[in-house]
Amino acid sequence: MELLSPEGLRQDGRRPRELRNLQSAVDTLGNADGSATFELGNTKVMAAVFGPRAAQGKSSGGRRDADIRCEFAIAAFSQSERKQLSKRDRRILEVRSMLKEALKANVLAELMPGTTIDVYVQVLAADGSIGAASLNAAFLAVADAGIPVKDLMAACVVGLVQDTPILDLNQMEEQMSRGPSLMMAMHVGLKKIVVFQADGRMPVEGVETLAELAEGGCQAVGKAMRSVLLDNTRKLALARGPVRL
Amino acid sequence: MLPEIESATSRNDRVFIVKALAEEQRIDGRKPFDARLRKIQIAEDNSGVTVQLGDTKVMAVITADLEEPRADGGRQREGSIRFKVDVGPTVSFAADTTRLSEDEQLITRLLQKAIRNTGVVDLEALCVSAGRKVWALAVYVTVLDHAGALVDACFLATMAALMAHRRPDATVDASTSDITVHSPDVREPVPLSLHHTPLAVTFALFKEGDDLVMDPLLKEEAAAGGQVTVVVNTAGQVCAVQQLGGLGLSLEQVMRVVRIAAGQVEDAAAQIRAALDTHSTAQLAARVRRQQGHAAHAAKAKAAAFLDVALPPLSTLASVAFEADAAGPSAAAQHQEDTEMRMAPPPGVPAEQPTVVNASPAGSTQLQDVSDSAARATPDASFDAIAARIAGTQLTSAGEGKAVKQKSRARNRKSDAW
Amino acid sequence: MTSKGQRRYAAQGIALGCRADGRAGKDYRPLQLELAVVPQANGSARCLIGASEVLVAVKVEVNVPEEDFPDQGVVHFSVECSPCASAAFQGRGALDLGADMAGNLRRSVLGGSASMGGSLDLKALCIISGSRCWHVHVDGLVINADGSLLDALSIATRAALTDLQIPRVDISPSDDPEDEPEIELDDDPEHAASLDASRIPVVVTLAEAEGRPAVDLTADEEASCPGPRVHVAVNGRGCICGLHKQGNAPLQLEALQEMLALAQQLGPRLCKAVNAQCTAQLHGRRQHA
Amino acid sequence: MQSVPFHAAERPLELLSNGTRLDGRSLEEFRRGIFLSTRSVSQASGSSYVEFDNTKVIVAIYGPREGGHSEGLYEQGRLQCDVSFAAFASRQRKQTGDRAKMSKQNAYEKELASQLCTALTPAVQLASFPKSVVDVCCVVLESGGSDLAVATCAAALALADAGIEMLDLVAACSVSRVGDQLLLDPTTDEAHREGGNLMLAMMPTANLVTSIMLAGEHTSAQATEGYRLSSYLLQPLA
Repeated sequence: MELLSPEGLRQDGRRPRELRNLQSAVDTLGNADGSATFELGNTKVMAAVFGPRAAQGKSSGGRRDADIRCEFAIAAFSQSERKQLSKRDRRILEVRSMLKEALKANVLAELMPGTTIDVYVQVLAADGSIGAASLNAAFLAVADAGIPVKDLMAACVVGLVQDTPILDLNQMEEQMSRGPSLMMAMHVGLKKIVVFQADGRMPVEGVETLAELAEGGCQAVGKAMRSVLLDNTRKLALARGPVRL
Repeated sequence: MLPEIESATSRNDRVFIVKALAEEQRIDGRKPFDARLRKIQIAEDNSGVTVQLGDTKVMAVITADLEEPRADGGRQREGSIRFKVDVGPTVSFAADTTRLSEDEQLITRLLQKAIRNTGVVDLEALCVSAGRKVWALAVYVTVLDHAGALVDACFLATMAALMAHRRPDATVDASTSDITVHSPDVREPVPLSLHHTPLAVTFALFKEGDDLVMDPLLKEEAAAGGQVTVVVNTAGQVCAVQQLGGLGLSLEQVMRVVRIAAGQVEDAAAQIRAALDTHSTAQLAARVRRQQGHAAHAAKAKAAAFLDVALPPLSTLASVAFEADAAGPSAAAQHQEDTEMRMAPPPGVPAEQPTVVNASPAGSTQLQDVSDSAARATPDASFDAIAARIAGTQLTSAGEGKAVKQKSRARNRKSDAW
Repeated sequence: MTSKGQRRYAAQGIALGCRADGRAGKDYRPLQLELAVVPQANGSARCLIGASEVLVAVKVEVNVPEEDFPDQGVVHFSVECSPCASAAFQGRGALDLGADMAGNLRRSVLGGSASMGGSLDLKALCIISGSRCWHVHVDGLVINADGSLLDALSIATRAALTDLQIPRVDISPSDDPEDEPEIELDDDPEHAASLDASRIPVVVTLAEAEGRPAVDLTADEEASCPGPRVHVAVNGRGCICGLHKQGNAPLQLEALQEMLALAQQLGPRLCKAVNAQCTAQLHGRRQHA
Repeated sequence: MQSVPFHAAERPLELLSNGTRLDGRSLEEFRRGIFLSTRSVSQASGSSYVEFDNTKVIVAIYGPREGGHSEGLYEQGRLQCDVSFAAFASRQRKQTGDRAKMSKQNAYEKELASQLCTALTPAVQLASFPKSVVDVCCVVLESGGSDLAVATCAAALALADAGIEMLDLVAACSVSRVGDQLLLDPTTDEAHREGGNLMLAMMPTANLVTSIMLAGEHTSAQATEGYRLSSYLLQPLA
């Protein structure tokens, strides 16, 4: 099956450089200190942050910074075919360590010595770009928890299909295209790349094309996330009563 | 960056590394874009490869089994390849089991992405009988010593092992459709058909990502702000890029790293090829000799091979040979040794791994660390013994100019094995 | 909540019939139910009881029946407690809880060990006796934990099974009688069948403080009530379909009787409310279509 | 005593003839071959071996021992239960190759373990061994019906044998509903055809329920009758 029609449209009718419908919300769960959901088309991810709280576990005592721990799970019903993945599954572990690395790079952990921050991410519906969506949800939850971070971090996935770079791959495109893909997360204000995971065979220039598209994608996602966070802050400010300057 | 490694490296060490780098100096005397000495040893029966990258040592063994193909769509005519990376807890001083298992998983994933998913191995060529039997390759990568740039060494070992691998020939009888696997004695084993050669190049990044070093030592990894591993093939195509450690990089910085990496793999690939060439020549020579000699002669050679360990003259000669090689050390090499002595504390890691490695899962491979250059330099030694040794294993070492390190290693080895 | 005083306050509230959020002993928190929330499932529902939130998705697949029951379908239950739901669910902590709740759901829906006398007609899930039947996977996911999880899960399960649409299968016998007949799935939602879920019970969890039973405990109340908790599965007709005691304290037979009576009184009301919600939403969807 | 056949023998079609069960019991009668003994495992702090005809269970108690730090600190003591089936315990040998079946078996064993824990804990004076753990290891040698009930009785005996302070012994029994009739202490064949079941564990002296579990649709009269039956009949068992 052709992923791009002769008119240059994708299977779901998008143009190559078009994001899917993006929806996100913060403060969605009652128990967590920070929580968020992030939807990208049919992909839906929810994240919760507990902490910073007094160090948990043996190894984290006496640290000079906060210990960031991550857990990642995919609901059994989230894919079109029912599949229960164990916590030790390689795909789970891969995303988990990516989340952890990326958050470590973003959170100003040295400001919270001797604490633990738990970030839990749960995929509710999986339709491609799970890693990026998870990272976005996790970041929103971290921001919602009021944890100091370097900058707004946004992630997206891009790929190359029939020599055309496309933005925000869905499940079908991820599976069908054997072409290269790139998952990238960046600090949108500082323009610094935090996660760069490319795979597939491509010339060096291909990497550059993909990276440039991904940069644009991250900026767009970041913009949406910023507005959600700002809205939430406004709401909180209103709930507090009139602001006196 | 990683607390476990941090604790194994002092703060002073880290500061020093960063400062020295500002003057383009590294603690082992290399320039920022120099790779360490690579050594590639190929087992006699082609089943495995041991690779050394500086002190990082990795072994890769490939097994091939006939299996039924995967049932899901379109895979009926394809063999399979899977990877198992094993980073034992004994490997590094900073051993922390969770961290190591994360390493294992990261490397496995990268091997899958860059070797399996980019179609290095022609899987369709592994099909014996569509829908019934295909070859299933399993690549076992065992890390013997971790002294930095583990991913690079793993890729080097895996690719060398894939290139050296020979699987027994199998044919399907047209009338009965029985599958016959031919013994290597009857039919020449078949090499894998490989489409391209991806190799990994790891960089450690310092200072906002502007300073970088290739092929970092473990200490440099600990001192660095982040790492980028680029997997590139010899045609300059990027197969995977992985950023680690979370140092924020600009797009230009990432692209710079990728470009530098693309220029570096040819060298490593050439070394694999050289190793393979020497290996196959030696193998051929050994076979010719085996066929020329009578049965009695072969038995004698075999006996000599068994006595191998107890042959003092050769070991002395070997080290003499190394010293002869090192007789005219270049100024750079001299400098290298000086720096090493001044800056590097005595190695805290346990002495080198024993050189006779008997670790193939099949339990059959014996790798013996015998330099063929050493063998060449010993015209007086018993012909039989040398023949047996050449037949036994091969070692090629490229980059002869840097013989200083080799010399000291040879001395170590003398006490270990001979 | 950790302090002793707070715990005692909550326990006394239950004993006096006046709880921290103003409810009496046998009041439920507001219940919200939403059907067909997971597009990739054959049936799904989300249930909120107060702040507790669960999601149940049902998926069906064609598979072989169990050896002992060749002409029945198979229903599997699993419950995952997402660590997002509560800080206590971190790591492997929630695995046992999830398995416990899944077992409880299974017992209350399917009945005894032989899956007979349960509330589902498993024979309706048979496609070809002895070789093909539907396997129904009921997967629960706890999204936010604030007490009464099993209650919420059972309600969502009932709703999700009501929502369940099983595709029609066309069986075309192959030419060779030795071969398995071919089975084709009909994707058209018009032709899909639903399952009779009207007899599925809901679970009412009761606790007692000083002899007074109470339902729908919040997480704080659960932590404060030292007494035993009893999960009673009750169907629409008020019959008890399952019973399970939890907690380290023993239970008087009389107290149990009283709890059962309360459960039998509340259960049918709960079922009715669930039914009303389901019908309204299913109806709304049909009109929309 | 005849033993359960290991090949998949046909299940009997009729369970009752003239009001008597296949093994000659009346509806409300326990199995006759009841055998209880203690001190069956020499290394354990306490142990027991219990037979109810074909249901054979061995329980060993270890501890109290220091509670592991990994599980956090508890002021009171804890019981940790483990139930496992011997490979030859059931009609079908335990599957070792099939992963799906193994995980199913594991899940079942885990479930039984947690139920055993619920049934025993109320009777044990946890305060008498603070911050410590008592391990209850239960092996079902032969599964001949009412396994959990028999295991509970055996575990209570073993706890007493180990000298763990308890309020009372715990006795347990199962009742199966087959058709409209309630069968006490069902065998595997009877349980196979049940429409519902009830497992009740109590401390007989104090008449306190430690665990109750019911599955299948019951009218309240049936349920009441069920636990009246079981509670009444449990008295002599203890």
